[in-house]
Amino acid sequence: MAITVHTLLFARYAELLGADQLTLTLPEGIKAGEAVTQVRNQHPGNALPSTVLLAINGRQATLDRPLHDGDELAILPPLAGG
Amino acid sequence: MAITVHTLLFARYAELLGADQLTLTLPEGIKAGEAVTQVRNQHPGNALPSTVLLAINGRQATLDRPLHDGDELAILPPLAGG
Amino acid sequence: MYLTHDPIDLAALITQVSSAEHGGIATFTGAVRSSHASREVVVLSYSAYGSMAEHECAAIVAEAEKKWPVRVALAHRIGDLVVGDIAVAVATASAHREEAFAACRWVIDQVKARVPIWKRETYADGMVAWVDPTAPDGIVLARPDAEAARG
Amino acid sequence: MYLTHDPIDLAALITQVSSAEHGGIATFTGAVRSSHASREVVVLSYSAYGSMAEHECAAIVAEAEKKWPVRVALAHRIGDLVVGDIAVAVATASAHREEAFAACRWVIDQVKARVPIWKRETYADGMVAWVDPTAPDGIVLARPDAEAARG
Repeated sequence: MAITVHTLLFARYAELLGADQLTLTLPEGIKAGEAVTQVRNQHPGNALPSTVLLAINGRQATLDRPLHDGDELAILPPLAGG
Repeated sequence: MAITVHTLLFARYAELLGADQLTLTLPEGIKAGEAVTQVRNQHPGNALPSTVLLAINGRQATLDRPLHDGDELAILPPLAGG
Repeated sequence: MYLTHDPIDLAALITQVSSAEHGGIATFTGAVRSSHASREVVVLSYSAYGSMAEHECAAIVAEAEKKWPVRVALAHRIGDLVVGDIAVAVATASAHREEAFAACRWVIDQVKARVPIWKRETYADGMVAWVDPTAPDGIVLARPDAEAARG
Repeated sequence: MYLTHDPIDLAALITQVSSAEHGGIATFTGAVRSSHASREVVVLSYSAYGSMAEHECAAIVAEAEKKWPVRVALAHRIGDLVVGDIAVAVATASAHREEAFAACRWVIDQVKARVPIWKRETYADGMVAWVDPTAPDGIVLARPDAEAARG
């Protein structure tokens, strides 16, 4: 069964990919890091850096976290607040 | 030869001695600590504490500093600014 | 709400934390500097992952108030700022100055480490860059044709 | 002039140290607290050895500006203050927050250690005491008949 993951891109990553939102259709049980690899493969000319920060549903998450249908996956450039 | 030392008292010490200024006539070469002893002896019922902070001409000074004619000697209670 | 598009009012943050029992108030304000990475900054555009940024700010304030006997106020500005504009402000109030300082310092460090906010600098020479603390000189030049992607 | 009988304006101190190059501003304000030594404070009267206090404040500011790449503003109020009034304020501006915090903390510590200022507290029960950090409970009761000697 496939799941839908709403993916958010910010700042320089939105610029690199020319979009700030992507709707990904992914196999059930896929890990967050694998979803990022899929995004990277879909945009080969504008590759995201090899390491990125992730958040799932608004909380920082590690690459090995499994994704569920309806999750909000955010791919975050290095933080620069303050 | 005698020297004149203008002596300032502040806060609780002014209260203890009932005065915020004293004009002391002292022997030449007297040290600041000896001048304080003289003030203490002149006000036996309202004795200053055994250790006091001193300033001479507006700069902190030690008890062994000699006094000169016209000096301003300040006897300072424990500082409580801020 | 910790993120705001409006100018930050430090006095309001101080009022927010002040009380008769909390005599010591420490604040930190970060304002836009005129130079960064040896370039002259004219505009600094802040963007955020809004919902997560609000959550992280609230968590930082709650954690600080648990770590120290302090009251904490925090605000971070979003949008286009010019040199001298306040981007972030923290106010901490405590009965004792040690705790006010420690909490204030901790909060601003945590904001920089945890809150998903990004900065895009426009320089006097027309160049544009993303601030990236992990990059060798602290910035990554932006693509000049990518105006539409500003977060 | 660092000593003032007028209310302290923190915003003015911040303006005094702000510049396009100094993006990080730390402040500390000390306000009159409602309780001290387990008593309810109603008035806090500050007195000073004015000429020496001005000299020490100027020296502290100059020393801080020598120790760190900062700009420092300092004000201390004198006279009768009530709960909530600001008694002392320090603002330090630097390109980097570490230095702003370090200098701010150092200046307020130095003010407390070096500047000849004294505090006389009047409590809700009518008792009056001198604040004395060297005394066991931080105060020495004043003589009720010694109103004339207030510095």
